Amino acid sequence: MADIPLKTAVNRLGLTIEPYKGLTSTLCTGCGHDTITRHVIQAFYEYGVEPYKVAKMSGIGCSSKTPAYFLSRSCGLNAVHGRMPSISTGAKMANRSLMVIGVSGDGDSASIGIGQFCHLARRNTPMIYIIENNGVYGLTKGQFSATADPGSKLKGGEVNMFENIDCAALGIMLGASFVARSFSGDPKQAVPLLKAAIAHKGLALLDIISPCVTFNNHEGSTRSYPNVRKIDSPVHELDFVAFYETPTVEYDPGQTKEVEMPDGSKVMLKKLAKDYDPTDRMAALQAIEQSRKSGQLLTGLLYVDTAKRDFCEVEGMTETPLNELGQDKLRPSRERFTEILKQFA
Amino acid sequence: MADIPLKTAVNRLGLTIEPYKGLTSTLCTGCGHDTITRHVIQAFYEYGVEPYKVAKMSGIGCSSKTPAYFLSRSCGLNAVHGRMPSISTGAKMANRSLMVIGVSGDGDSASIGIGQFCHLARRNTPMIYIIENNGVYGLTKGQFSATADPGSKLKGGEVNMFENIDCAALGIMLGASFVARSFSGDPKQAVPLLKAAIAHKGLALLDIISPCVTFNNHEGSTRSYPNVRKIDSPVHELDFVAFYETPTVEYDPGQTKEVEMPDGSKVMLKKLAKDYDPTDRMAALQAIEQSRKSGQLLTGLLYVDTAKRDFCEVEGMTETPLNELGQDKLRPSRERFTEILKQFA
Amino acid sequence: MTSQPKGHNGHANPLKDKRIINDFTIEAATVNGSGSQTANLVLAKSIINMGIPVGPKNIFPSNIQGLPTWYIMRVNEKGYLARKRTIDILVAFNQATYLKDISMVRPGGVVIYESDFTLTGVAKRDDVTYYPVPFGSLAQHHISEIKLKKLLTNMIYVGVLAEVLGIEASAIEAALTKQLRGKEKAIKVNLDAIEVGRKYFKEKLQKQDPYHLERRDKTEGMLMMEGNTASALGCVFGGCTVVAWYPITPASSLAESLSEFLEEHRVDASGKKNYVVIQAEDELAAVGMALGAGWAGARSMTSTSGPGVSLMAEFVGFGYYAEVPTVIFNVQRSGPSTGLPTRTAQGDMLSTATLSHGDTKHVMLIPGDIRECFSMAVEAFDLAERLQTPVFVMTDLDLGMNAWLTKPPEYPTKPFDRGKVLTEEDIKKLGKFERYKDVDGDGICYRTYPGNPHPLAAYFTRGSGHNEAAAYSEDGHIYQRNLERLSRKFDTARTLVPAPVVDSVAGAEVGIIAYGSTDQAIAEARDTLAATGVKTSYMRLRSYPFDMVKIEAFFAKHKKVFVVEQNRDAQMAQLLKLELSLEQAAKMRTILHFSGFPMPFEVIVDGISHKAAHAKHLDVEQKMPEIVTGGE
Amino acid sequence: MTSQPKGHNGHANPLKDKRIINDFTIEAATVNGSGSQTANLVLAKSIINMGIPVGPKNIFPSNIQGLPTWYIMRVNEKGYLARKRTIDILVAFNQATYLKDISMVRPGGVVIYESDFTLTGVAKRDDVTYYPVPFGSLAQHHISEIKLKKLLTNMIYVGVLAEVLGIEASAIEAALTKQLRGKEKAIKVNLDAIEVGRKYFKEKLQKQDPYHLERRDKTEGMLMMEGNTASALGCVFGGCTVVAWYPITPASSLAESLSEFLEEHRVDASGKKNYVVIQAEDELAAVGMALGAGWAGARSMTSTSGPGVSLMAEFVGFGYYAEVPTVIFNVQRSGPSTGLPTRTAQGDMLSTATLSHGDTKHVMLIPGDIRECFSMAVEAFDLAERLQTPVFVMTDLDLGMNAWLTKPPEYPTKPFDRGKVLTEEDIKKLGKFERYKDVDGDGICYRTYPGNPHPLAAYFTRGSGHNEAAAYSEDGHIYQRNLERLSRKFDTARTLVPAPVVDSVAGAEVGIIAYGSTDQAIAEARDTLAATGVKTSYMRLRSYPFDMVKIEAFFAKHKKVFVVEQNRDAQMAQLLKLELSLEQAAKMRTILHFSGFPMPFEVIVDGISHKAAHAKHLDVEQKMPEIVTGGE
Ligand SMILES: Cc1ncc(C[n+]2csc(CCOP(=O)(O)OP(=O)(O)O)c2C)c(N)n1
Ligand SMILES: Cc1ncc(C[n+]2csc(CCOP(=O)(O)OP(=O)(O)O)c2C)c(N)n1
Ligand code: SF4
Ligand code: SF4
Ligand SMILES: [Mg+2]
Ligand SMILES: [Mg+2]
Repeated sequence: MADIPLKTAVNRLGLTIEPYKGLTSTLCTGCGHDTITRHVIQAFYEYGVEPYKVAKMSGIGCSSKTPAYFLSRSCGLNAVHGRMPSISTGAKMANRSLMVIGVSGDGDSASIGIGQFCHLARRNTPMIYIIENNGVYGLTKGQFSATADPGSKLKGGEVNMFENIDCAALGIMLGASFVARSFSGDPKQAVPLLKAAIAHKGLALLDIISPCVTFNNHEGSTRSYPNVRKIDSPVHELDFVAFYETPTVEYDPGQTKEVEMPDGSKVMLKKLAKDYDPTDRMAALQAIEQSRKSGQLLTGLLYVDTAKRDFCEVEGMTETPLNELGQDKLRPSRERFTEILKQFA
Repeated sequence: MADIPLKTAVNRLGLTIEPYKGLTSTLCTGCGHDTITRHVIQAFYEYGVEPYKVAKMSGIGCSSKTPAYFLSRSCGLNAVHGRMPSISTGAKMANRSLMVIGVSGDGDSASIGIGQFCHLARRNTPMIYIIENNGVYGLTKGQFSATADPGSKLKGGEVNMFENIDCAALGIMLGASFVARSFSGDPKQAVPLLKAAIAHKGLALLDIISPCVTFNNHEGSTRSYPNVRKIDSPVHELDFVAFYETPTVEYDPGQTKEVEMPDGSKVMLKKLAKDYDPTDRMAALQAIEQSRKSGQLLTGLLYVDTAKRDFCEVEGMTETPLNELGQDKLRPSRERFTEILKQFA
Repeated sequence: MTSQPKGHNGHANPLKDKRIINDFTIEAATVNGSGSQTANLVLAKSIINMGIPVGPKNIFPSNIQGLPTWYIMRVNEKGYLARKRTIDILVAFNQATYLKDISMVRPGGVVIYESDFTLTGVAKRDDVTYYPVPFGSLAQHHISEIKLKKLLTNMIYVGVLAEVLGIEASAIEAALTKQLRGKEKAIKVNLDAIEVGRKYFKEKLQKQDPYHLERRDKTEGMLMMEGNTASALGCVFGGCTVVAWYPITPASSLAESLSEFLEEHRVDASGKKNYVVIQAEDELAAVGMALGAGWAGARSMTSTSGPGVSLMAEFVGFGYYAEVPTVIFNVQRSGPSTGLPTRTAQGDMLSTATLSHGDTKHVMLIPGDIRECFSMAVEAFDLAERLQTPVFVMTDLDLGMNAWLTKPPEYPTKPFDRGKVLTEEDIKKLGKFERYKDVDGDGICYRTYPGNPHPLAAYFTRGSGHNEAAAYSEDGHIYQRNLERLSRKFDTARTLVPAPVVDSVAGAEVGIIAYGSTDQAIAEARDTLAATGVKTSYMRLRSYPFDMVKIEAFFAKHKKVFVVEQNRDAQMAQLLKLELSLEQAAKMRTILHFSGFPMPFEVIVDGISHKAAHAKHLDVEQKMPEIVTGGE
Repeated sequence: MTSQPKGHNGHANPLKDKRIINDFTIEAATVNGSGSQTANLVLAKSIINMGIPVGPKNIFPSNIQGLPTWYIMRVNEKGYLARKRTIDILVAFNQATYLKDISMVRPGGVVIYESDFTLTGVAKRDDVTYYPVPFGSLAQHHISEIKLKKLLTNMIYVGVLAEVLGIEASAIEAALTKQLRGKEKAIKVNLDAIEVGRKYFKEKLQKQDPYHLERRDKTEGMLMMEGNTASALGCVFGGCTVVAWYPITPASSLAESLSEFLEEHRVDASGKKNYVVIQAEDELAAVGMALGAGWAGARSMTSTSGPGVSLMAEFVGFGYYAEVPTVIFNVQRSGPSTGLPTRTAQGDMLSTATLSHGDTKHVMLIPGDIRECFSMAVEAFDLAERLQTPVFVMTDLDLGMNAWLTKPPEYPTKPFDRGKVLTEEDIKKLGKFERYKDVDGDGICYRTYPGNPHPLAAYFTRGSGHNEAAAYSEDGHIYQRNLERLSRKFDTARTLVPAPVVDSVAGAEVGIIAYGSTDQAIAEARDTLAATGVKTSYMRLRSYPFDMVKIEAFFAKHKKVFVVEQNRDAQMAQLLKLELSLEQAAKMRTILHFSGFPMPFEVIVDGISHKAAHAKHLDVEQKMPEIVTGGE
């Protein structure tokens, strides 16, 4: 995995990293979200996604601001709180050739937005969905969100008494075909996961733990940098080999699971302590539940089904972006019109 | 289990069944919801719940009408679509001595109301929550709901392409402490489950399959009476022995699991084909997922945790109903007032 | 011959020996879910097939089966099809309501009823003609298929009515054949059932009432269509490609028929759909999807009713400020959410116009008939894209769900107006792109679609916190200027939306302003008033924002102007009052009707002729018996 | 001595050799998240400790750290504390904005700035006094704790200002001690930092400006309080027991401080809470919980801002029709949802008044100051229960989140009014109970709480489809009558809500109508106008529905009436116009200000003195430099 390359380096489209960047962030120094922004920039640059073909969507929150900080040549839409899924669905339906990337927060997705989240997962709507998960509402100054772990403490000492909603587990249960979890502080894992998400066909959901340095990075918080580092338990080591790349390292077949993505790219999963099969939905749920019980944070590509039909396919939509269809295709002829009216005579 | 008793019979409160009944139903003849209404009447009568201490809550749908058809001496509130959980929470908070029973539909709970449903489960709000699940929107004339099985057909031939949301599984995952599934056509199972729900302390969620005779009872529908009968797979046989009753039959300890409810009542679970442990959350989820895969419908007391603290306990609320607190308790003294203001001098 | 039952109210039949041709109202009082719908439709169509106009209104309950339903058919050769207060001919089929139903028939009218029912109390009248018919036993004996007995009982009353009124056999046959297209067997059994009714009347009863049908030629080329169907068709021909909706009465049939039309007319040769219809999880998601699609350059729509519009409030405000086109149909119904969801109203005019927090105002189109349900649906997509804003199409349950006799809508000849959209080429030529710069001075700026490859094409969309280049800004000056531009844009909208239709009558001192589904009631009220020497002019509003020049002029010409609407708070009158000059506002009176039933024309006649000053709460609907049932 | 930098605009300092005492505006231009908040508060409190009134306004961005923030302190011994357009003394601390900030200081004013900044362009002026201070290096050298260097830099400017203006050391110490209650060490290091600033000024700079502070006795017994805090206190003393809320700026601090007050003052001896606070999953759930609790007989509330109110629209309409009490605080902010969430507005008046589909109207209380934030919160619970309807308390960001100098609120002596509630005993006596019967003719019916043991006590609650006995009904007559009763109830509300406060001036031809947070601006504007010979009367609206008798009378007394508000569409003027007689409506003019910044009193003065006819869009806020950043 390369670091962010020199300004003169170019990717397979001949683009430097510049158009993959965005405005200067206005988030707090050290905010996990900014790191995720960098991972997104790197993944999109390295994979070689055409920036103008991307639509960046978000709800409201510190996390939801980040689309302004990457891919300056892509259109973006900062919608209302908790409704990124619906606005993204609409945009994708209007133009299925767009690559839609949605960024949301844990408040945005697991509280006010949980309904749209569930139904997006159920439809397996083709898009990349990143939850920048810090366990609090950053932008409104640090109240608990519904992903906060039970027992986690706020700065003022308040303790969370409720079970956390695990968006990854929920996504798997409800039908998302690609579900990963990562940590903003782990580019080695997050960047290949993002590339795999780009290569995926249905909904690619990434729950990325992203500490809030201002409101949730203290002793007693389970979402602080030190604690997340401590409990982070990757299920495998990850490499992404794009369809146009040849692997630069040898993979030991006995130790490596290969997931072939629909575009021909490959995700190489190197075994760690235990065997982990990301294609087994029930096993994935079980592993998450176990890690939850033991206070660990399971990360990696938790579940993937590369064959599952996405929403556009299920709906039998034409390949042509709907927004490109002209009046000739959209307005039936006068004869048809007369024909239709006859039914009502 | 007794049939609906004679008009002159009385329960432990000395009440006949009359006050447990409601207005005449205006639902379609044969609607599963009406059967559930009967089960509710029977369970509340037999257990001996004071009708006036009950609050009946609902959203909108054919199912949400049913509170008018039982417990005529209880107050009821027919709220807006999908929001029964919040209005119930409010009522319970105002008066925790009320027994709150909420009735909802699959559209009401799994579509527009899924957000409130998830968060109610997460809080383990103490109430009985019945989903009268027919896989369609009855009141708006038979569109698919989100609990419709993939592959199920509408009358007009339309096939559901999306995975169903399993509210029981979701409830277990999110923190409900009592989760059962039943079938309107199985009083032997539904009535004891309802009594157990009455005896439970936290959220008692019952997902009751309830065929819609008008829009979803045809060949090709997985929610038709014949098909539900076919796929119904109870995990155990159920009996409820109320705290004031002595069992009338002998239970073979080797074949029977006993769940003691907080009020001292007992739920007796007689083993069927396989062993089933309703206190193991992960196992419950797994069993549901497996039955889903095999096209079966797992019914019975799927999960129960009688010790889990409910929302009122977690919040440390006084036992006194808040609506009974007088001005003396609610308005601090003039001295306090002066004291408080000093902070702002 | 069966003898006529005797009444006991001692009123004489005022229509004895009169002959009334092609001018009466038939009411079939049945129970919903009992299959009377087909019978009623066949009846209506049969009369239409005789060249006589018919206007049916279906008054149905908020449940699926077993509650009272009234199907009220206005038959009128002059084409007055508004609701009329009086019922001339009743088919009393509902045991739960027949007493009250019979009591409401006009003196001189006709009661056809199940002879099993016992006439007592108010239902025992001397001033009506009774035709008792043993429908149940007729069905029992004459309909062989057990499963169909109940269903076909309804057809027996069609037969009785046919005989009573003189409906031609060929007219009925044509209606049935059309209705049951291709189902030969069904046509046969239905015709047989009708014949049972005819025969019974011929053999056992004798016509004693004044009502007769005679063939005319007033329905040539006319269609019977529901407003929702017409709106759906308009969406097809308006080029809508993304439909996101959530079921709700009375809007569901719009999206559902749209879905069917699209399936039939928008699938390409390879079987791929040139559209998508999404049944969303709720209205917030539905409008979110519609806005997302509009933002990305597709023509999108959603349809709902009041409760859904309320839920959309935040998102629609966002659409207004972020300037995203989409089309929202509000098929209005009564009440709050557990109000009377199957009753009609024009009760959302004010709240839709100002929907959402902050300073927001929305464009509304208001079809007054079936043709406009079609044409304004088409137009709405042009306007939404031209104005880059959510556009509402406001109809109601009456217009949307009842079948209306109508001239065919016209094929739209105006090409799509996709509004100010810059392509890659355009930006190349211009050398720049500023999303929120008012280049043309009309408040409407240029936009790009996402996916435009030009390096300057991309922009970031937010609510109001942006400068002309779409960069985030909290500058107060910029904020205020942006809001002022949006006001300017709204003034541009004023010039683009459908103008009011005015019928100015020389010498009229009274003006009437109305909108939407009351159009036919107004027409009849005006003719009725004219017959008594009261001349009236009529302005039908068709949109918001208003064309105040035209409206002021209309007021200026009249001494009094009555604003007629179906809500309690005189909502449109309020919107008018906000913009009218005070001189003209002084002339405004209101006529309000909000019982949930379609406006009867008599309310307007009474309002104008009898009430001088503020005519308010003129009419309290007293038709329907009280029904005690469950919720909705 | 450091020398004064020279300007290049050639303007002479107009205040040279003048002496201005206790009357100026200080602006601290900093960066948010940098800890300037404490410094600013201490500064304000120190001046107040000298007996001189101060009114601070915090202008902050929608982000957490690193963007420009302006803390503007009006210092005025006469007690004029409204925002004033001019800045007299600037502390330029923000590298990103100092040039523009400096350019906006009034001629003759003072600029205290980080001497590292280079003065160029518009910031190079001859008509201001510059005090360059090397804040960074002072902190570097004089503050030992590394972690506190940045934080305490802010205290250094307090020290400089103290020296420039003559703030007494004891006043500062008292302020600090109070602010950092008990934290002895912190007090010490802060005092040291202040001393660093004082010392630097004393040693290196020389006072050349006209501004001075002198002890007065105008703040004796006064408090500094935010409106949200006062409202929260009102909820405690109003007996609220169920709080359901969802975080949103600028309403969060209301629920948060309420939560703290309750924790301190409503826990019983055994440690059990006599209340519950629920952070709901969203606003729909929050208002649902509040309504559920109100229905079950608890005093409940929720607090939110515009976007939340929009989301509550459906539920609030239900509350209106089902007649369920609850209290909803709308702390208004600018815009749509991604608008300017940290700016102030009175932009939801119209949409809140008519919130929800169908015919709905809501009661709104409108506090005009901190004392009313308290008293109206108390009153809201009485009114909600008396009227059995959701009651809104409308404030805004300015009133809610800024600290205001105020006389203490008064301890409420009126006992709770729990409204018309029947106990078991009551029903026994009456022998019957009909939930929706208007027994008293005021439109308000009797209710029971669920849990009432009387066999007749239970009823079923729905929206509007019910008869007097609360049974479901689709009868049009009953429906219409019920709606009319609700109108009647609204008229009863009119007599119960707080009446407008009127200050009638003999001989005044001009009337001013305003409401909410602009009260102080109006006061100052009136005095200013009076000084130029223009007499004005003032009516402050405090609620909706309006007391039209009083309002008509006020109009009748004046030739012109200016309605002053902070929104684009003149929303309150619209509501007034709907009810005013035309004669009086003709006198109405509007003064609108909607930049997101609190109304400066000069806007009103200008509006009234210079503009004759419709004064619209008078003031475009030009203060803030454009900031290009992310979303919100
Ligand atoms: C309807 C609505 N309610 C509330 C808010 C206030 N609000 C803004 S962001 C936010 C929560 C953000 O939390 P999260 O999504 O976790 O993002 P983070 O800031 O933590 O990245 C809230 C409640 C809003 N903008 N809109
Ligand atoms: C906000 C809103 N949207 C839509 C509706 C229309 N509506 C009434 S009931 C219903 C669905 C009912 O389905 P379900 O909950 O499954 O109940 P069922 O009738 O099947 O028992 C819908 C969509 C409504 N009342 N309110
Ligand atoms: S408040 Fe937290 S989430 Fe928001 S920008 Fe700062 S660190 Fe990030
Ligand atoms: S439509 Fe279906 S759900 Fe509704 S009452 Fe009839 S059978 Fe029951
Ligand atoms: Mg967060
Ligand atoms: Mg259902």
